[in-house]
Amino acid sequence: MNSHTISLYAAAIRHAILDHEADIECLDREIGDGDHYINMKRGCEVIASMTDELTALSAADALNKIGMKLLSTIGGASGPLFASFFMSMSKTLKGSETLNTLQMALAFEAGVQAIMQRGKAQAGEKTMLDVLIPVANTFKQMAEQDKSSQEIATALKQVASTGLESTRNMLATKGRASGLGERAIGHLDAGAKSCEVMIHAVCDAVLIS
Amino acid sequence: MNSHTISLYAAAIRHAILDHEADIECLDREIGDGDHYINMKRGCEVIASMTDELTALSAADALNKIGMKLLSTIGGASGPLFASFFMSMSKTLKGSETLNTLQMALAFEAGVQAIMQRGKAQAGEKTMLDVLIPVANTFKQMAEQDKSSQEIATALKQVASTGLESTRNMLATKGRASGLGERAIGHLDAGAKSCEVMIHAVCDAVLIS
Amino acid sequence: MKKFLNNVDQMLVESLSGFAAAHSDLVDIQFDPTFVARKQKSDNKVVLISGGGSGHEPLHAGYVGRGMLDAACPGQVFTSPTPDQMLAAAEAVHAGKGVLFIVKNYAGDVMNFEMTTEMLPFEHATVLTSDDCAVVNSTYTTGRRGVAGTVIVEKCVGSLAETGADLASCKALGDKINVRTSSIGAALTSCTVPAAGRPTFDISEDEIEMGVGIHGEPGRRREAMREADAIVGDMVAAIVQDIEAKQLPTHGDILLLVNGLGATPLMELYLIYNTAAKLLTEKGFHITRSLVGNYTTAIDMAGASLTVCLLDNEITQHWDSPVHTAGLRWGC
Amino acid sequence: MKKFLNNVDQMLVESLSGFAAAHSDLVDIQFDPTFVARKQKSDNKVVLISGGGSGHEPLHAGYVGRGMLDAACPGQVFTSPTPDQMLAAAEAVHAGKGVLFIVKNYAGDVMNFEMTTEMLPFEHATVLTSDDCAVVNSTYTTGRRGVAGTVIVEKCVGSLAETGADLASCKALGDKINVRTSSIGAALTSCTVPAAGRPTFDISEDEIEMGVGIHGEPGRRREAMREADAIVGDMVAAIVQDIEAKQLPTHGDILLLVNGLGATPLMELYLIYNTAAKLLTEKGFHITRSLVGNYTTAIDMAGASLTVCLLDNEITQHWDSPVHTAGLRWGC
Ligand SMILES: Nc1ncnc2c1ncn2[C@@H]1O[C@H](COP(=O)(O)OP(=O)(O)O)[C@@H](O)[C@H]1O
Ligand SMILES: Nc1ncnc2c1ncn2[C@@H]1O[C@H](COP(=O)(O)OP(=O)(O)O)[C@@H](O)[C@H]1O
Ligand SMILES: [Mg+2]
Ligand SMILES: [Mg+2]
Ligand SMILES: [Mg+2]
Ligand SMILES: [Mg+2]
Repeated sequence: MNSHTISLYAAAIRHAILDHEADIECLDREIGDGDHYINMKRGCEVIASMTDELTALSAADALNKIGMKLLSTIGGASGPLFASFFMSMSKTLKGSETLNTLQMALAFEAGVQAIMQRGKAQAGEKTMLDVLIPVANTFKQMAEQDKSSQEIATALKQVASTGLESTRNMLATKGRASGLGERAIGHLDAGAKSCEVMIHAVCDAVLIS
Repeated sequence: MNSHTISLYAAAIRHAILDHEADIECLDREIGDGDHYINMKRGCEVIASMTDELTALSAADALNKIGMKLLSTIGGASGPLFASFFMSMSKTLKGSETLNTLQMALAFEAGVQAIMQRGKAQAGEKTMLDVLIPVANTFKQMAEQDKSSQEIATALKQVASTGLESTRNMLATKGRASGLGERAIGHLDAGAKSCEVMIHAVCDAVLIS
Repeated sequence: MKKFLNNVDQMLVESLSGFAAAHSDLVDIQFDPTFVARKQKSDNKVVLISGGGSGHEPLHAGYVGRGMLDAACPGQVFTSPTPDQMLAAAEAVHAGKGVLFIVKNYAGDVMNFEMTTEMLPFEHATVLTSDDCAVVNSTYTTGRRGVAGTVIVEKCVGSLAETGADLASCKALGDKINVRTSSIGAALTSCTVPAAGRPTFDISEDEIEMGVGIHGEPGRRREAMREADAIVGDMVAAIVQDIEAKQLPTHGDILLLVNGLGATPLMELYLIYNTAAKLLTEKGFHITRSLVGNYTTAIDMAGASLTVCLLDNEITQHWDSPVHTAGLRWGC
Repeated sequence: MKKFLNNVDQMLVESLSGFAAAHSDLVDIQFDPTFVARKQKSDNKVVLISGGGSGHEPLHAGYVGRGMLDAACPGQVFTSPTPDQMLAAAEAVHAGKGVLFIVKNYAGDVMNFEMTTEMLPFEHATVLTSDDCAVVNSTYTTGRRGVAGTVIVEKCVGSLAETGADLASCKALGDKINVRTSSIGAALTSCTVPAAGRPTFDISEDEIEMGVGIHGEPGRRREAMREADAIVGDMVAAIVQDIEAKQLPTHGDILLLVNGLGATPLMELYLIYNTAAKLLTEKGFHITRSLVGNYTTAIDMAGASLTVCLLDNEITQHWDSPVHTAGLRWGC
């Protein structure tokens, strides 16, 4: 992976998020405040506008730039979380030029850990982490087992969907839905949904190439 | 007529107004501010609550009391107008004990003139006067011709309805609808409607007795 | 209809009781006949009394207090108050120098105040406000409606009265401000009179009522919903046209009031202000005083009105002077 | 959705521009990063900076000015502002004695302010407001939401900061007020986030959302619409229960704030005040300070919240001191 691939993935993510407007918006309306899709869209648009700038950078620098830009653009809960994700990935990859799959997996894991720290959250709290943690785990395992990109992409899509679905029957104990108690049960988490959509988008991009 | 009959007529009026809630309310919503029915109802209720008090008085005193009470109860445009009507009727009848039809017709005419003065209005301005003026004229004419109460009541009902209907295609040049210009055309005037309803109620009471 | 209320018939009394309780440092209330008066009675000054139908809160009770009204007579919702209320209020607050009534120009209000003055034992005068320029070129004869500009009249004349000015001067200032003030409103939704229980008019998602009155009376025309700049552009144009028709200058210092009709959030009112201020400045006006918020409402209507008052030194000075009421407060 | 706007993406900038223009005597505005700061910079005092998603106007920009905030950072609608805004605001207003952030307790706000403080070159502290007692007996762990009680914190801590008090004292007063303040809201309708273009939740004519959040988050429960006394009775009971749970006295002097959520007219707010004041007085409280109006809104939601703050001499004194902002003004 290099900064060019990163930009391609960003474009794929943007398309996927825009395609899922209705689902994502609806979920944050049900047990949140209705702005999650708008926040995601704002983030996607600003990254799309930076393509030229990003491709001139190393992968690590591009990821850091993305994190910084998201931090000053998204706001809300998802802003600092996604920003932490990318800035932490960047830190892990610092110095490496083109990256192999295991480096990517480890960077992804570091990113997810940064989200956990920033959000003081674990798996099982009905947040984006219920998608991201299992994805990070599977990603690392399969990379360590030297699985092909194709195999990994196919598996991660499945894990992401399962993670998303797992949020349905959870009580929320983090984020805005945590005030709802039992009333949150039966609804998917919006942030988990957008993470699932993004992971599918990147995996599909990998599968096509 | 004496104060007992007045109370009977007031009761008939009250029933008729309550029966026509939907029509009256709807008209003032269309080209007014939607409160005319409520104003009329408030007036009717307060007079109903005074029956004992009124029947102890002479007709003239009862009418004056009604006028004063309406003045402090109805408010809006219709309050001072109906109050002026009754207080002026009372003044005309002062001194007379039981009253004949001509006296009633002259008092009614005086009442209508008081409304014209108070409202600085004429026939043809899309107000209650488009019912009241023709009714007063016919009432006086027929009383002068010594027509029976039955004949008069039947005629006045017709005149009132014609008067009401005549407001439909008028421009309003008095009252709240006067700001509407052409937009008032096609709608009946709410105050004209409630006057028609009241005149029908009293005439029906006369016809039954 | 969905409202916080117990019983439609008791709504006004309960609301006024809450008002009086929340502002017991400022006002006293009396019922039957109903009026709100300053807690601290004035001495040796012209007293200002206003009133009108309820549903326009904070108008008028919210403007009782130092530097503004001495008393207010709230009528039933959208129904002018009755003479007994005004007589009782005048009796309670009269301070030796006469009574100035400030009355919005509606048939009902005018007639009730007229009957009051016929019975009033004190020297008195009336300022009739008629700032609404919504309806033009019509054949009506009762004159324009009094709307949000009334607040400016009450504020400035209240200030002048506080200085001990006589009745004639107070009336003169009120009349002058009224002439120099133009307003126009636009509604996105109807209001609902509680006792009626349903909206006064039907309006679809893609329509607005341009020139709406503060009682939900229909206005200039029903027109297509458009972007705010276009709507505000038309409102500003109507006001400028009105100022021209009155042969007053379309330049110089102005007060710009963006008034919410009840259900329109501040975010939208400030957006309207932004456009209106730009257009008026381009036209040559200089906005030196501003007010943005819900000052003369139409119950729960979504909509807004614009008011422009042509300032001069006298008006500006009285606008700036201290005022302490529930609805307007500064300088103290 | 029917709103006065030109383009959803420009709405906030246009509205903030209008706000800054209407209050150019009080505030300066800067965009990218966006913040509103006092026109008259403070000297040698703790500066107060607040911020949060837009849509709660006049919170927070409307509380920038003498005796209250030094700066406010408005985020996108219902979306917490970003660290670059807060850093720029702090840089612009810092006056040598540190920065106190006043933050409503929401995951997003907390995280953005946290990231800010990690980068901030000045001494700083944070008061996290969490007055909403809507949700009880739940297993949540992120704590209660900050709602209208935030206004009381901003007012009183603003007053203390004006006296030259140090950062620790300012934070201590803010934390104390937060503990002594309980709020709960009820919605009759949903709000509509402009960019979403449709109501956040569906609610029928005969339902209310009890314990609703100021972003339209669902509350305690969906329940049947009832008369105001019954609804307000439940709200007061929730607040009293919360005060008891905090082992604070259910008697003594209180400030009662009846806050409109955006589309509820004053007439209803005063009616709510009337009932709430009666019930609280019966319970043994003594209402010595009141505030009724739209102070912390949820865009265009019809609904209201009640806030009770247990007063002591210190809080009362700071509540009473002069304040001059767009949204609150007295004593000057
Ligand atoms: N503490 C947290 N840890 C991890 N994820 C969180 C946390 N709080 C919120 N989230 C995620 O953020 C999403 C909400 O994002 P968004 O709607 O953009 O922000 P906000 O809740 O501030 O409106 C939630 O659906 C959830 O997935
Ligand atoms: N100047 C006037 N002269 C005669 N009748 C009038 C006048 N102004 C108004 N009206 C009558 O009063 C009616 C409205 O009464 P109402 O709704 O009770 O008062 P308001 O117009 O103050 O709301 C009108 O329909 C009209 O018939
Ligand atoms: Mg959200
Ligand atoms: Mg009417
Ligand atoms: Mg009326
Ligand atoms: Mg949000």
